[in-house]
Amino acid sequence: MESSKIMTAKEAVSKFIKDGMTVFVGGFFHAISYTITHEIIRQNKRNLTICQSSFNEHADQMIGAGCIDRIISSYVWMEVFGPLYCFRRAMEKSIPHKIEMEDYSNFAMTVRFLAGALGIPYLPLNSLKGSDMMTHSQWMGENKVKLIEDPFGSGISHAVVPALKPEIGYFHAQRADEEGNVQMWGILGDAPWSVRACDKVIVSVEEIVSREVIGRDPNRTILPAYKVAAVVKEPFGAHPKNTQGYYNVDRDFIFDYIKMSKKEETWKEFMEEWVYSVSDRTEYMNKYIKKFGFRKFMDLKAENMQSGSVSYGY
Amino acid sequence: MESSKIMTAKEAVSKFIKDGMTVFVGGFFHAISYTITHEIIRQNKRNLTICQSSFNEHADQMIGAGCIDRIISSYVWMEVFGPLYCFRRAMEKSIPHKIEMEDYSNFAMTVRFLAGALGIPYLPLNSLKGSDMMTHSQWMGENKVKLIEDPFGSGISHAVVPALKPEIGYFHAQRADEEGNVQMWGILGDAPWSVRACDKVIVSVEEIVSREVIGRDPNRTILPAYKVAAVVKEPFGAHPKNTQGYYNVDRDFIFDYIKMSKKEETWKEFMEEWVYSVSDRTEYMNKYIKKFGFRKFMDLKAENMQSGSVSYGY
Amino acid sequence: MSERGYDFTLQELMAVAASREIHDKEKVIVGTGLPLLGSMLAMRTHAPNMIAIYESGTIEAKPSITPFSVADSCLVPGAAMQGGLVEGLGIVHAGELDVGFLGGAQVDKFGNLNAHVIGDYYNPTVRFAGSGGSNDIGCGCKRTIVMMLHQKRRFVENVDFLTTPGYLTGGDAREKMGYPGNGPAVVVSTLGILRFHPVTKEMYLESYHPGVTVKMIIENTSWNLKINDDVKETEHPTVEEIRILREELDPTGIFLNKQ
Amino acid sequence: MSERGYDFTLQELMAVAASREIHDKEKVIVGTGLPLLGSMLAMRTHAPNMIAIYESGTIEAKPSITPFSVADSCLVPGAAMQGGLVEGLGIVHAGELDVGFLGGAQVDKFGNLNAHVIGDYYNPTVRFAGSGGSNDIGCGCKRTIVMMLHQKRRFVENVDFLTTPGYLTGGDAREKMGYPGNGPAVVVSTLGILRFHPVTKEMYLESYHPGVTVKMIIENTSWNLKINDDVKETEHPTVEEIRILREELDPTGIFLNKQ
Repeated sequence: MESSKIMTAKEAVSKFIKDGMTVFVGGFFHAISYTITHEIIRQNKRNLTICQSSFNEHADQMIGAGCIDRIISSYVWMEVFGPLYCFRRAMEKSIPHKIEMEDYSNFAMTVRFLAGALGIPYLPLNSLKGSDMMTHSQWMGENKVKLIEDPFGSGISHAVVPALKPEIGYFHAQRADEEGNVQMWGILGDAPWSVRACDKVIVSVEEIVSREVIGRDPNRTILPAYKVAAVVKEPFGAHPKNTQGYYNVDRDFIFDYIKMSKKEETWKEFMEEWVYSVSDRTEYMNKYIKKFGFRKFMDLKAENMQSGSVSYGY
Repeated sequence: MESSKIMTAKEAVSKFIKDGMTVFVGGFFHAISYTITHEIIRQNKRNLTICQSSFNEHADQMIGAGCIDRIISSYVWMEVFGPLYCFRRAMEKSIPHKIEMEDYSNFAMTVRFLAGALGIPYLPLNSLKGSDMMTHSQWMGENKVKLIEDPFGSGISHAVVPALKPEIGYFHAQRADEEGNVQMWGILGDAPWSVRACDKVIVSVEEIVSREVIGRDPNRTILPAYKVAAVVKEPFGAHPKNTQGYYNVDRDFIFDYIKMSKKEETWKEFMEEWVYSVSDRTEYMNKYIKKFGFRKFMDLKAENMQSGSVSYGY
Repeated sequence: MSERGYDFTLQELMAVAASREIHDKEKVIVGTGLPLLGSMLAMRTHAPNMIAIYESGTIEAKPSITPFSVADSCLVPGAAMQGGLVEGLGIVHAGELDVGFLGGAQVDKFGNLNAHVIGDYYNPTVRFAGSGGSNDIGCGCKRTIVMMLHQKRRFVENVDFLTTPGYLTGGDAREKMGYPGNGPAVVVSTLGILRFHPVTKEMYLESYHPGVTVKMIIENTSWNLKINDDVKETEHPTVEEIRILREELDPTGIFLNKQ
Repeated sequence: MSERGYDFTLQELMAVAASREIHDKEKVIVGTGLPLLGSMLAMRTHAPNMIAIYESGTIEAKPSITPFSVADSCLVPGAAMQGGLVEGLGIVHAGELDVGFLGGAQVDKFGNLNAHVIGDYYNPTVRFAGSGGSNDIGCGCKRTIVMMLHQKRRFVENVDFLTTPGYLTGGDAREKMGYPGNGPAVVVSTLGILRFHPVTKEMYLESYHPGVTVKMIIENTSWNLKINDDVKETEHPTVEEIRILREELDPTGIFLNKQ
């Protein structure tokens, strides 16, 4: 390949994410691209439809900021950390405006992306049927899911879901080369299939490595360069989430977010401090270290636990 | 887990492969378990249905030996090396007996296993339709493939294939622990999905490693122990095929097989020499080195090309 | 609560009850919170060969500390296999797992669960997380263990939204649907342990927790709850179970001292 | 063949013709034999940013030697990505690739290919390999390049078995099927280069190879082959193309000196 796709989060979001788009958001609790998420909020993108198998606070922040009209997912919450209040305010009280969610199960979402990546038009499932997710739809109507009898004569009917192929996606990973060959390890979430289902992808990474490093372990690559529109180098780009091999979850920060987001006023304070008043991720991390100290920052950093090497020789 | 699954190829085949079974055979040109294949032939298994996305000489040898009644696949041939003559004799002249093949495309086979592994009952495809594979079936009849209109109203009809879940499978990989957690790299073929679709799996490996080595790089694992019935330690267990990181293809040996298999008589000579007159893989390799010399053997051995190590720390 | 000369909390009792539902060598999809503690306790007592599987695609996790999330980084190093959701939930969907854990905002007498809304779906009074993997686990696991706060507004005649099927309308209604899994085996509530009648599939009370009466449980259930003929007190944790929970699994009290 | 003061073989001419069908930056699923040499030649001449993809799941292979098989171990080290068949063929099936190569035992005037049998499918006179990935490539790639031995028994009115659809019965028959890909763009035969009429989708002769006459091609085709008005000789390879083929891609003559 001839040219580098490395750019800043600001450039990538400005160039590739347009109001009204259907945007895939990567990561399952682990490795969520906060650097791209915050940039979407700062650039005040509007009328987005976001999709991901399961969403956490990153969705909540975009919802509170008014970027989102529609969600396609199975889950918007933060596990034992607690509920997401912007999501609830929007769903229950249309604050800042009404949003809609098309509810699936986690596996149904995951295989909608799988089907999208493989060009398989739809998929039958053992899940979903018998639930109210079959009968309730916000905007997809008849195209959300269908109950269809097994054509192979088992006598069983299955919930059939359509492939999902988002226009643009973004996610966070450990490393990529400048052309956009992405390697990821640890918990993959709905990747690799979700990122492969997108027409184009923005990836933020902890490190840029050479094409040669990628080529030494090609089974580790989850997305080839031709799908990638932009590579954003952003160490700690998933904070307060974890990135395996680089840093752990910042539990205190997440608990603080959930506490602050209970009320609109305090949520705005939090967002002002960590999103609107910083211009990029470097300022964010500078602020973090200034506020919490170098020791706290170093506590997040991962221990070194090596995978070991294998030979690809022939 | 409490117990080791390590046994010899002889024990594994005797214990888990029964006459009349549907047997998945792993590997796509790369990493084909010849140690298990030859043991199936020596134990004179009968009436097997074998399935794999694409077959090479390993199928040819089992066909010639009379083990096979039915094949489910997209391909039985050896690329530019040439045709497989036992396969042709059986299909064209019922030698040693009539066999049947249910023909699919390579991708259709691959996703039949994918569906089997994920519990997805059937899958619609863009391939197959319009071809005579839609209308011709040996024994599956109406259950082979169906043409079904897209329920989501695209106006397009798709070929729909059923999931494939073999009773038993076998494949070759680089390494496993004694409980049967299998790690593989390089060309995966229809794995990981095919091996996951099987009820139970026999795996032959170049090396047994500790559970701790597996745990250092868990993204490298393609099959968890609970699916594995037997682990067979067999260095050079895929010869004359390649195993990435261990040894290269033995082209001369494959050309020789194809030449010898043109006539029944010479095919029998080949099989006597390399299958029937040896009792196991160790005797086979002893004979190989005795016949072709240590230098030829060492020429097959792979160079050391290290993947490099990554950190899984937190 | 104080029995047999030692103390235990309601949370601990529930974790122990969950643990005892798991048999050795079973493949269990483990959630967070009490299900996680119950599973880890089972592995340290009567089910040493249980295989812990996480929705996030971790198989046979061997964390040295208690994970906080199904995607906790501590789950990955040392696991037998790590993939993504398609690996974690694919084997659930294919019917390969023995046990799954479920919870929710509401449950009805046939074990159907609601994790979506209180009120109208399109104009909810309260909106919850949604299914996540619950629907898949409820359809796919051979059996499920439901853990619930036992309150009248949660144990309801009809759920406001059916997220995860239990036995649907009871009897053979679930069987007819042809799910890979067989439905909920037990409800471990904050007041007692409830199971399902083998034919009618209606929930009944098997035991009440120490300090709780049958009357209290009836009052906290919206429908006319059936009571087992030999209803008894829930079996107490052993000293060793409590020791493992406190000293090994939750030494800082982060999971068990919350309520 | 000797032109412009240098020699080239028919195999070399065909490899060069295949190479010239590929544009820069295209994603090409590469087979073995001549398609492989053609693709590698394109990358070394006018298409340096072509992305070579193999059925076996290798993306952007950069082998230092010429691979012998689509699963040759030399393809893997240095590749951008290595998966399995679901990776290699999944992107074909999804319609993401620009070019694929096809071959077979028979082709008809609409570019339909037979790779299964000569004679009756259930009692074949000759049985061939079967589809392998051909059907998927023929349905999924934006366009395909067919390479064929040009003989009367191979260029037939009706194929004995339709393995891979070309334009089916011609006209808009293929379009109506809704495949992701648009069908064969060209047939590079051992006698000439043939393309398809934009409306009728019938094959016509565009050029004849050096030393071959239009009459020879008509005689070696079973149907009444249409000839382009300005039919001409196939463009010759350049000295540089031949040098690359011989010195860089096939220094031991294993691929090009076989016939």
